[in-house]
Amino acid sequence: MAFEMGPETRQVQGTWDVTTYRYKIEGKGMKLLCDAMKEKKIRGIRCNECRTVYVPGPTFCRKCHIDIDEVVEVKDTGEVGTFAVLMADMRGNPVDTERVSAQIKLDGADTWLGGTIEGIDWHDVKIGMRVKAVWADNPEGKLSDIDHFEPA
Amino acid sequence: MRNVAIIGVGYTPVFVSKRKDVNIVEMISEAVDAAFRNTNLTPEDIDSITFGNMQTFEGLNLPHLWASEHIRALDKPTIRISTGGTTGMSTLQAAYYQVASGLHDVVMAVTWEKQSEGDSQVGLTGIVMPEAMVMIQHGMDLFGGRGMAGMGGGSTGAASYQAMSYLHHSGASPEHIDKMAALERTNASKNPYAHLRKVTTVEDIQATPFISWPLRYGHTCPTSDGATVAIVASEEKAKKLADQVAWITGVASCTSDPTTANLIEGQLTDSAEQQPARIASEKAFAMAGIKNPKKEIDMAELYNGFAHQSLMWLEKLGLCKEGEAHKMLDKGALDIEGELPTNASGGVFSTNAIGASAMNRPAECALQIMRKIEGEHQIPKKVRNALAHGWGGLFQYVTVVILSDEPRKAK
Amino acid sequence: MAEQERIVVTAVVPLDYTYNYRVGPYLERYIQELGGKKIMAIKCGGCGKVVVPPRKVCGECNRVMDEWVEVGPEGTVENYTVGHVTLNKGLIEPADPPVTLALIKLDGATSFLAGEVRGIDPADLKNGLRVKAVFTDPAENSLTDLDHFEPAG
Amino acid sequence: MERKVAIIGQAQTKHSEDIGMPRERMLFELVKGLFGQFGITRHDIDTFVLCSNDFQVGRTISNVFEDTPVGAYMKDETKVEADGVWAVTYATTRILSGIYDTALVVANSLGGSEFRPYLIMDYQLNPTYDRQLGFLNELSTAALQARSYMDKYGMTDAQLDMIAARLLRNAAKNPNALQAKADATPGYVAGSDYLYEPLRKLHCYPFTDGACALLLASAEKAKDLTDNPVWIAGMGDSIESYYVGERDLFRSRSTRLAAERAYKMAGISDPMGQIDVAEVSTKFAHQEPIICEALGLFEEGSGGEVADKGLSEIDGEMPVSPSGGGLGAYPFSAAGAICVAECFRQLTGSAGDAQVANAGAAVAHGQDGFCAQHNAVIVLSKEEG
Repeated sequence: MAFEMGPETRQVQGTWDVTTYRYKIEGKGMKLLCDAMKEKKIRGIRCNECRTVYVPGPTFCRKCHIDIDEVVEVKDTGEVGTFAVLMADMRGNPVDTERVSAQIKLDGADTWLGGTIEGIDWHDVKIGMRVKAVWADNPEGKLSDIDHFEPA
Repeated sequence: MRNVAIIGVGYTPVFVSKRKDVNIVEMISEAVDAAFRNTNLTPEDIDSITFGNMQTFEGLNLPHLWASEHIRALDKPTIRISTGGTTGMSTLQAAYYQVASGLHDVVMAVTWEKQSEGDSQVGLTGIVMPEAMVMIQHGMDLFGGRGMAGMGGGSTGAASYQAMSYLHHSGASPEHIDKMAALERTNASKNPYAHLRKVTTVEDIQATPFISWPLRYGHTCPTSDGATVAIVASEEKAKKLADQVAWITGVASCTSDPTTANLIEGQLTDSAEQQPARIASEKAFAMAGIKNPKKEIDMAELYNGFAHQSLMWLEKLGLCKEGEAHKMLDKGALDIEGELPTNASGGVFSTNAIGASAMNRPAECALQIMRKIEGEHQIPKKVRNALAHGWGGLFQYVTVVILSDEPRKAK
Repeated sequence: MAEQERIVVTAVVPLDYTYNYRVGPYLERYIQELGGKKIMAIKCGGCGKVVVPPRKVCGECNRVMDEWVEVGPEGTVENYTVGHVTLNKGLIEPADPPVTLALIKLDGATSFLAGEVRGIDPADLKNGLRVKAVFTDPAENSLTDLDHFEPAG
Repeated sequence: MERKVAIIGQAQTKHSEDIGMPRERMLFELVKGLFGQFGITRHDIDTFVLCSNDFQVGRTISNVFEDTPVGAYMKDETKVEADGVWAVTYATTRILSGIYDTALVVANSLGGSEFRPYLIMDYQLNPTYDRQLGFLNELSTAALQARSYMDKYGMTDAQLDMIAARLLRNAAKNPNALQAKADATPGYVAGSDYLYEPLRKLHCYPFTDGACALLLASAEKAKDLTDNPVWIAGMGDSIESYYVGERDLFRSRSTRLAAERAYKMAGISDPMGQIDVAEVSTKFAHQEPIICEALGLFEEGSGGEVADKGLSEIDGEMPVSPSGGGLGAYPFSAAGAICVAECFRQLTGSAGDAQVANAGAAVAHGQDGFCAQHNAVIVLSKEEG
C-alpha cells in the first residue's frame, strides 16, 4: 500500500532553556589533576579495596561503592587504548590536517585519558603503541598543560 | 512468572526524515491505529500502556501527558520509561513485566521519535555538556584539538574510538565495516518501513567521505520520524486474541559506567568491551532456556547506530566467537538467506526514530517469527529463536529480549 | 572515614536548544480560519462533543474526529483566575495591573477555551459572564489572531 | 499474583533549597546509608529502578551518571520518567514477575538549586498551542483547579488557609521537610502574597532539592532482612485528558480510578474504615481535598468541613500527610516515592513526632501533569495479607 504524505503544515518554535540551569559537578578529581599538572605530574585516586586507580579521580569507587580518597601519582607515559582520526569538523566539512585523538592508558592508571598524538603519520598509529606526554613549557595547572602525546 | 507474547505490531506508515504533515501526537496515533488494525483489537482490550521516547530530542517534558488521547490512554494505567537509545526496548520490557507479574493481561507499548522537530546532535551533546563545560573551564581545548581532546569530536568521534578498538581486537578490517553497511542498506531496500531504502554497494559506501577514521558518513545512521507500537499479552489472552504470536522468553538489561571518554572522572571500561552485553545476553539466554546460542538463535536484530556495531554485537552477545563476526559476514552467513540473518530489516543503521529504534528490533523479530513481514525481507528459514538487542546511555547500557516461536518452558 | 573535602563546581551551559514543531492539519486549519474571524471547532461523531482547539482524537470514544463546526464568537466564563504575578521563563514577576485568565465555553462548544478577558475590572470577573472574542485586525495568520475576550453586549 | 512484595527500608535526604553537593554524591550517600541500615552491599540488589527526568536533570538520558552512584555498575537497571510512585510500582512489578527478589528504587531532583520548576512545567505543555499562547502555566492552572473546587463546594479562602497551615505544622514534625512552621495559623498563610487568585505563596510547594531511596523485596527475602516489613497490598494508576478545559477540575477522575484499582487489589471495600493514614502528593493546598475525596477518604465536597473539624490532623479521624506532604517538600520525581517512604515510617512506628497511633494500613499517592492529570496510588499494609 502506498502512503501519501498529507500537505505540509506550518512550524512553530520552542526552546529548551539550558542556560537557566546551574549544574553542580564534582570538582575534586579535576582540581587534584590540574594542581599536579602545574608540576608536570599526573595524579589520580586509588580505591583501597580493589586497587583500581582512576585518573581523574572520583570520590567513590564504581566497583566497590565506597568512598575513596587515596591520592596516587601515575606516569606521563602509557599506551594507546584506542584512537580516532578526525577528518571532518563538527559541521561535516573536511579538515586541513587530520588530527589523531586517542584514549591513553597511562602507566599506573586503570582508566584512560584523552589526548592528541603528534609526531607520527596517522597511518602508523596503532593500538597498544607506547606514547609519552609532551608538556607545555610553562604549565599553568590546566588540562592543556599536556600539549600532546608523541611516540615514546 | 507468566508467559508473555507479542501479539501484534504497528508502525507509522513510513519512517522518513521529516513528517511535515502531522504533529507529534498525530504521528504517534498512526502507529497506535496500525497496531489495533493489525490485531483486530480495540482500545477497550488494552489494560495498560507503556510509553517511551528521548524527550529532550523534541523538547517535550513527559509527552505521554499531551498524547494521552492520541495513544488511547484515557482512564488507563500509563507509565513512561526513558533509558536513552534503549528506550524502545525498555518500554517493551516494562510491558513484559506488567504481564509476567500478573498485574495486567494485555499491555500496549508505544515508542516514537520525531527527530525533525529537534536537533539530535544537540540533544546528544546535551548528555555531557555540563561536564564538557567544566573541562573547558579547566583548559580543555575542545575545538582547537590541542592537549586533551576530550570527546574526540562528538558522538561519531566517540563511536570511532569504539570502532578502532573493535577492529584491533577482532582482526576485522575497515572494509568489513563497508561490507556490513552495504548489506544492511540493501536489506533495508526490501523493507517498506525502512527510512533509507536504496540498494547500496560496498563501492557506494566507500565513496562517502570519512568523518573520523575509521568511520565514514556511509557508516552512520539517519535521523527519522516515526513510531512503533507493540501489544503484548498473557498466554491465556494471547491464545484468545491472536492466531500467530511471538513469545518473549528472555529479558535483561545491564549498565556499566559511561565509557565514551574520560570526562571529569576517569572511566573504567573500553567502549568496545561491552561487558554489559555479555552479562545481559547470558541472563536472557538462561531465562529462555537457550544453552547454545550460537546454534539456537536463528536471527538477530541488533542496535547499530554505526555500521561496525553489528559485527561487534554479534561477538559480545555470544552469537559467535570473538573475532568471528567478520568471517561470518564474508561467508554470507549474515545475509537474509544465511545461517544467522542479522538486521534483515536494515537495522537502526537504516531507520532511526530513536525512541522507537530499540523497539523495532524485537518488533521485527516478532514479525519474522510470525511470518508476518511486509516486504521482501522475510527470512526464508523457520525462525524459532531470535535475539533483539538495544544499546544506549552513554555507550554503556544494553538491553536484550529473546523471542521464540514457543512459550518458555516452566522450570 | 573523615568528612571528605568537597569541591563542587557550578557549570552553566551557554546555549539553548531550539525546536521546530509541525502543528498538524487540525491546528493549521484552525489558525487559517481565525484569519477570517471564525473559530472552528471539531465535533466527535461518537459522543457528539465539540472541542476547541481542534485535534485528531476523541479520548472518550477513541474516534478520529473530522466534522468541523464554527463556534462562538460569544461565550460564557466558566472559571477564571486573576494573576497578581506572571511567569517569565519560570521566574515569578509581579503583574501590574493584574492579568486575567478565564476558561470560556464558546457558544456551540462543549469544551472550555483558555483566554484573557480585557475591558473589565478583574474584581468584576465572575462565572457566567458573557464575553465575545476580539480578533487581531488585520489578521497575522497566527494563533494570536484570536487576541482576547471582552464583555459582550 | 503468586508473590508478595514488601518495602523493607527507606532513606531520604534532608530536603533543602540547595543540597550543596552534586547529584551523584547525594545519591551515593543516600544509597550507602540505606545499605548500611541492613548491612548489605550493591551486590545484594537484583534490579535498580531509577526515577529522574531529563528536563529536571538538564541533560539527555538523565540516568547516565546516576547508575554508578546507586551501585548499579554491571547490574540490571532501568529508569522511569514520571513521579516516584510509578518507579515503586514498576519495581514491585519486576519482583512480582518472579525474576528478581530485591529491587532498589532511587528517585531524585534538584528543583531547589539547579533548575526552575515552573519553567520545566512549561515544557509539558502542547508546544503547538498552549506553549505558544502562554496562558497555561503551573500556577494559573492550579488556580483554576482551586477555584473550580471552591466554587463547586463552597470552600472558603479561610478553609484553604487552614489546610496549608496544618500541613506546615505537620512539616515541622518531619526532620526532612523544607517548608515548615510549628505554629502556623490560617492567618499566617493568608499573610503571604497572592500569586494567581485564590492561591497564595504558602498554598504552594517549595522548590526542593531531595532524593528518596526505597528497598523492596520478595516475601522470602524480606523476612531475611527485617522483622518489620511493610507490604505492598495494592497499586493502581490512571491518566485523564490533557485538556484542562475538558476536565471537571473539582474532582480527580484519574485518582478515583487509580484508587479503585489499588483497593480492589488490596481487598479494601471501605477506605474510610480500613485506611489509617494517607500521604498525598499535594503540590498545592487545594489539591488535598480533591485527591483525598477521590481516594474515598472523605465525602465528595467535604474539604471545608474536614478543615473546620480538624479531621485530617495527625490525631484526627483520617490523618492526611503527617509529614507535611507536598507543602513540606516537593522534589519532583521523588515526591511520590517520599509519600510511600512516609507511609513506611508510619506503619513501622518510626514516624517520630508525626506518628499516627495504631496505623495498620496506609495509602500513598503521586501525581504528574497540570491539575494532577496522571495519578498513582499504592496501598501499604502491616499485614502480609
